Amino acid sequence: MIYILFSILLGGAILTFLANKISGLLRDTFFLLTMLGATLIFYTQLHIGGLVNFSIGSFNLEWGVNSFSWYFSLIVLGLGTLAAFYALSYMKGKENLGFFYFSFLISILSMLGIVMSHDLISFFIFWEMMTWSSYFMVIYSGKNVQKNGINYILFSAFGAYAMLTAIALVYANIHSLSIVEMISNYGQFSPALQTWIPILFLMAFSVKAAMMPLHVWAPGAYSDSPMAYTSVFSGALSKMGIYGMILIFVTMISHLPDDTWFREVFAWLGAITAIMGTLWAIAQDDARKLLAYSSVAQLGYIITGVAIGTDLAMLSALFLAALHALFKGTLFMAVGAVERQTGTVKFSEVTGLIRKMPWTFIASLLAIIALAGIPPLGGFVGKWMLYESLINSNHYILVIAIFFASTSAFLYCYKFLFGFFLGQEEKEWAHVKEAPALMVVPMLLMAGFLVILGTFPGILLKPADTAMQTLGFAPTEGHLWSMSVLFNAWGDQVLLRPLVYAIAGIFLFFLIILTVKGWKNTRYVTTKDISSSGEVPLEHENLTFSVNFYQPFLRAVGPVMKHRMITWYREFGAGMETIFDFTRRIYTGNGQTYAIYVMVFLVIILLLQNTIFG
Amino acid sequence: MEFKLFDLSIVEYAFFVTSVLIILIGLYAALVKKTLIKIVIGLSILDAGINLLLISIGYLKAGTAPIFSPALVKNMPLTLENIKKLSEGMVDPVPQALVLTAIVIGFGVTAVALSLVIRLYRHHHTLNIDEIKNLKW
Amino acid sequence: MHEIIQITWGAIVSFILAFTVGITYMGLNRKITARIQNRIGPPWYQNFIDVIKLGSKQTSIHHGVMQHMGPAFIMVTSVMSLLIIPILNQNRFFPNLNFHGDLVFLLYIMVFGPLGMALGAGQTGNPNSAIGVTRGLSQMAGFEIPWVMALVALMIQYKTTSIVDLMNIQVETGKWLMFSSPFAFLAALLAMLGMFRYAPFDIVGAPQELASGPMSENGGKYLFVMMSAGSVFAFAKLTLYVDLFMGGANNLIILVVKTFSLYLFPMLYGIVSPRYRTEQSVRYFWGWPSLFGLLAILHAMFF
Amino acid sequence: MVGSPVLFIAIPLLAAFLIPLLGFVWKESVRILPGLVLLYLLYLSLTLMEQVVHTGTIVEVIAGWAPPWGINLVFSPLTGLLTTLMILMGFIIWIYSYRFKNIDFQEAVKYFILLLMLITGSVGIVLTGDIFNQFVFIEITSISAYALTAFYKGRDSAEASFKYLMIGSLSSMFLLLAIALIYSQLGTLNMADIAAKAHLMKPEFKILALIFFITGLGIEAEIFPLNGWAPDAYAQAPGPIGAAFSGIVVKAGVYAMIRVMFTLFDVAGTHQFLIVIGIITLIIAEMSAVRQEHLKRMLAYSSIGQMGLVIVAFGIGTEEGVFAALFLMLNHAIIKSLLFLSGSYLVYHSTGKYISEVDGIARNLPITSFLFALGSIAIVGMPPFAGFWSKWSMLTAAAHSNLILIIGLVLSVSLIELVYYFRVLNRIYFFPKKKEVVVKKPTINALLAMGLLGLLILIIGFYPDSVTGYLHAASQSLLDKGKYIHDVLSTGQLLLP
Repeated sequence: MIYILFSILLGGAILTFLANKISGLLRDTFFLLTMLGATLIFYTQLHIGGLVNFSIGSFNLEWGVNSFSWYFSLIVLGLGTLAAFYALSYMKGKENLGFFYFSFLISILSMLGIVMSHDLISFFIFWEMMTWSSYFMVIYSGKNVQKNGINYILFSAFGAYAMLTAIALVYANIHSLSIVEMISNYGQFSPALQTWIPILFLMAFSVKAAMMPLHVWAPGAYSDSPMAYTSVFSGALSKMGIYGMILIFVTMISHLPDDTWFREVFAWLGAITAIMGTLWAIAQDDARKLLAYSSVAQLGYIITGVAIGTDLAMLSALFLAALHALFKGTLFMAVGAVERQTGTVKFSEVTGLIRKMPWTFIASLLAIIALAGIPPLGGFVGKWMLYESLINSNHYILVIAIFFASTSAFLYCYKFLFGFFLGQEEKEWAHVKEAPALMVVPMLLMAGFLVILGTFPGILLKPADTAMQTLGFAPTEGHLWSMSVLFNAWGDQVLLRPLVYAIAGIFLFFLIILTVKGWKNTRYVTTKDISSSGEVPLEHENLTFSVNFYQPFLRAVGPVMKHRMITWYREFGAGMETIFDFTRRIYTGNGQTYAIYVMVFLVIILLLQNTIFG
Repeated sequence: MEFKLFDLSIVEYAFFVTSVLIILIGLYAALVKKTLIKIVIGLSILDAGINLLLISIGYLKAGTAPIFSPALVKNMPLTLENIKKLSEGMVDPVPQALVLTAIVIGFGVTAVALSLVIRLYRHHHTLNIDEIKNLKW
Repeated sequence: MHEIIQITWGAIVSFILAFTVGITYMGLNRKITARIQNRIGPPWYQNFIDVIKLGSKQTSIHHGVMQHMGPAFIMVTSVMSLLIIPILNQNRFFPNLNFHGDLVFLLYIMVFGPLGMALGAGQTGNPNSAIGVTRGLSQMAGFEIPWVMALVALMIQYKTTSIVDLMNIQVETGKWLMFSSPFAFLAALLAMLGMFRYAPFDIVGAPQELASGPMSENGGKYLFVMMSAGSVFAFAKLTLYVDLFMGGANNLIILVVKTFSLYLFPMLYGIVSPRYRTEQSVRYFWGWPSLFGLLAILHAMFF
Repeated sequence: MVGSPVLFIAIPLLAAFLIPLLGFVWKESVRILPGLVLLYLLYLSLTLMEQVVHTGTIVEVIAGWAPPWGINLVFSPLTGLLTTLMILMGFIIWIYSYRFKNIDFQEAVKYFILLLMLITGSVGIVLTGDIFNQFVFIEITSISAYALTAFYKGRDSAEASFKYLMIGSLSSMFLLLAIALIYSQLGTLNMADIAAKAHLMKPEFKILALIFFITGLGIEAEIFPLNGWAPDAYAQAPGPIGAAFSGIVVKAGVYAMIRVMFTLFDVAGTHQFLIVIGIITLIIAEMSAVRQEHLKRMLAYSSIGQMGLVIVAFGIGTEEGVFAALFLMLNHAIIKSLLFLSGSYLVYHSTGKYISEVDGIARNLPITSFLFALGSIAIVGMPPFAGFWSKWSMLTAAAHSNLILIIGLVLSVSLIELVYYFRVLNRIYFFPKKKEVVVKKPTINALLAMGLLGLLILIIGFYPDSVTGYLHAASQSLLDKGKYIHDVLSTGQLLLP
């Protein structure tokens, strides 16, 4: 059955690529058919635990679905299908679409492959396929390809090669490549290996999950690839890094004799990524960069949750991972919709779209509320569990760091909404119409799902809990959460249903009072008709306030943001380039010098012959 | 047939010393001289030196040519020990065969080298190897 | 069904109580500042008059849906925090939603309001309100740190995150948390200055500069809802402080006395201090108050 | 016995001499004859390879003289594999250069003679069991390589060829010195015999001979200090010949060096020496490849680097190491020839073969640039393609003999490789195309040749088992010194009356 799934995806990708030569319609139908077919088969036919193995090049590869991978495939296929619908209308006018759809489907295939592979070789193969198919996406738009594209492929290759070394070491020691075997006799490895193998694996995963030292590629890559794919890129692709991290932390690190320092380092790295990511997000003027940094920050939360490793923390990490895919997907789609309708994504250029793109506004409002973690929506549940787990496992300073990151997250949340939708309505954007239905529907679907999760998180916590049971955690159904109630280790609880009903009740009550009172004789007035200290601004005067939006706050945190990681990498790169240029000079071009090199080589070998040849 | 190398009389040493000397001269010319023609000449001197070295390996004091001419064989039965006895006095033929091919190869290489030198001169109008350096780094 | 009627009835009564007490505190505040600046100042019930006047006025223009949702969001914050925070200890008063939410939930609900107001202000298109909002949010990021440190210190020390438990502990031990965890109280107190946005941190709605910042474009019914929400929220915050640090009140009179004495601190401190610029206030909150917060956490960890 | 190994040398030489004669009779035969010859040899090598893997090494005695005295050809799994590889590459290069860049009849005659000589020489190096015979074949290959490098009448090709000639004659000098030393000590030229009697030699002479061999053959195998000539020769030779150099000639050089170090003189420190030299070559070559402006020169440096990697793999010394080295060699031959062949069309229009002139060419040459992209992704070692399996087997071999440093170095160098290949790819696909660039469409058979190579990459990538069987047999036959000596010398006793 798994063969059929993969062959559909692969065959579909190739067919879509070829169909592009024939006709656009055929290509779109193939694309949709492949995507829907794959999702359908996955959720109907594939029963959990079915294993399939076959051998290639004297290694036997084993693929299978367990509930842990089923949970992550939920993210991949759910977000993937919605993004597929969105992509159909987002990519309408653009050229070489066959290439785009091909890489889209291949990346979905490789993500499924990663999640379903039970042995290291196929894990690595799918990992690399994911890398270069998403690389095609990053360079698809053709803008600053040398900078961001090379940056992305270099970092992911660095991570992939670290993983390859780890796999080679594991294979050399236990002569088998299956993950289960690696975990079971992880104890027998020499102490040095026992620390190095997880570190190497985590290097690869933290590159993909954009953790602090290795996150430099993320803003460039997320903002350059087309928005239709970025929602999958940041929503699902980065979760593969989290998938790997959870695997490593749960199976390997817990066996380590002194695993506390390991967890502390990663927890703090996650927290620092969260803080720096948020601060950088506040300072961005380009919406895509803002969202890119914000997903780096959100991933920081998830990494901290995974690193802490108590069952509540892991549960919150899994829940936040799925949630992040939802609201980040919606936000990137919203940016895509705005980019398609107005052509620019800069806050300083676009303003006042609320009346022209109301549905996009509602979707991004709900997504922002979820992102900020504010109660009525799902975000709060994840954040609450994360804080409780941090407090219960007495990481007190870490709680403060994470809380600071999430409060300053409100700043860029407001900047995103105000930048695009609120503020002055300018004439140049008067012509803007709402994004086509095919784009708005996926956004509203995801936002709606966030609302439901707000009151009934159990829907998502149930699969997350079964996933954790396969990892060996005790079932948390009873004592940590039930359908719409959250507990923490100290017995405190939050009953979500009454609270959300109360919030909704109060909100509607006062909203009705305000709108109904004097409904007859109040009329809508454009934003030009305001009483800014007495005199009325003229039509052509532009009063939009969006340039250096949080200047005072940024001045307050200035010293922390001065030294950026990317400058260190650039200097390192420049240093390497000069070294390369120097080594190039060895080949001087003069035939005689080459002959002299030969004689010098001979003399050296003659002199050293006893040392070399014993 | 045990072949000895270093317990030879002074004469045989002379061969080795001279061939090594010629090799060194050839090397010197090829590596230090700047003009192309001198380099090619140095290379051919080098070849000559090596060929001399090869020949001198097969040298036998007062050895005769390694041919079983009828005068030498004088209708002796061709048994194994007869052949061995006759070949005692003969010089070893194998290095000579090697040298023949080596000389032919040396000749071929020098011919190609000279044609290249002519073409280089036509383009660069100079024979100094230091000026012919556009393919670098 | 019975339980829902119980909560709504309780909500209405506590809303009216909080509204009246809050408005009188506001009025007294204006009266006391005037007296200190040696002028007579408006009567103590002046705020009642303003609120009723605003409520009855007829607004003729509006700038769209978000402007209606803004005040509604603020009202949600203040009423929800009012319901979550137990007004009298040993639930002598209506229990409302005291047992449904905990401190972390409260923290987030208190942040929900300003964000909602900011959205409403943004819709009006008035540049002053946008500038005011940015300053308000930056300051909020500032004072949240000491506030959260204080709360975390309490949570660690007494191993619970629910307000009712904290209050009961104080009632049983008889010692107010103000004394048993002094640093937490200090940090929370200094954070309260930021919350009330009185003098040193009133750059958000700086009257001369931004024409009352975020609320600048709202008049009439919008301002009515905003002012009443403000007063209810002030009352809710004061009762929270009383519950957490002064052992809660067993009857309303003690509650009023304690809350007013607590309210004196930001009011009087405000009268005598100049106005900080935004980055100064953010740096201020990350200076001494955060140090007290850290001390509170260390204190909680080891005692 | 379908045909004996000697045909591998006899037929191509015969064809090389027949070409000019047939040229007068029928013009087109000049282009067709090499193809026929190579096709037959390919068929022959495949059948012999099948037979050798199952039964055992075929030792071909020439002119009736038994091995220790006469010259013999050894068609063992190892040499068989290399011969098949070379002839396959030769055949593909022949397809590519069938209608090669409108060279007229006279030049075509010269071109095909030299190509055949080049292939025979390298096949001869691999097959022969006699060191002097190997020297002669090396010289044949070198002279035809000098002539082919100087094939274009341009200024730079003469310079490149002259440099190659200078270093080449130095290498022949060292080989002759080594042969003289060995002959004076052991009195025999047969490799198996030398291997058997190597312990009789005086130790210092034995090491001196080894050093001369290493220097001489090192120049052919392009190890670090001795490969000055290689970038110029590859860059200036015509496109297909660059592929021939990197696909065939270098392989023969590396084979000869490894044969000397592994079978002839099994001295203690050779493995460490090989690893060190390989690593230095790899690093220097890859580092100098990054800053190149000329595409073919960049490809040349990258192929030297890959050869360094092969030498490191041989240096590991275990059976797995040699298996990885042979797999690397196989993959490198296929992928690098594809890169050279497609690369030469990409930069055909620019006189200086500059990378900067290759911007946005994908629109005009879609298939060639796609194949070039396929080649560069494969050589970097991305999983589903051929390059990954060889790199993976190398890493496991290194991990088994826990040489962690090597794994680290090899992977960081392949990071560098990844950078400069993807820089070129970005240029091809995403930079705006310069207007005045007129692009030459590749001929049908050029596309066929490149397509064949691309297909091979995919086949090995998706189904590596097709080649691993032969590779295991070949690696055993290299390491099994005793069996080699026994096979070759035993045929001697049979024939002696």
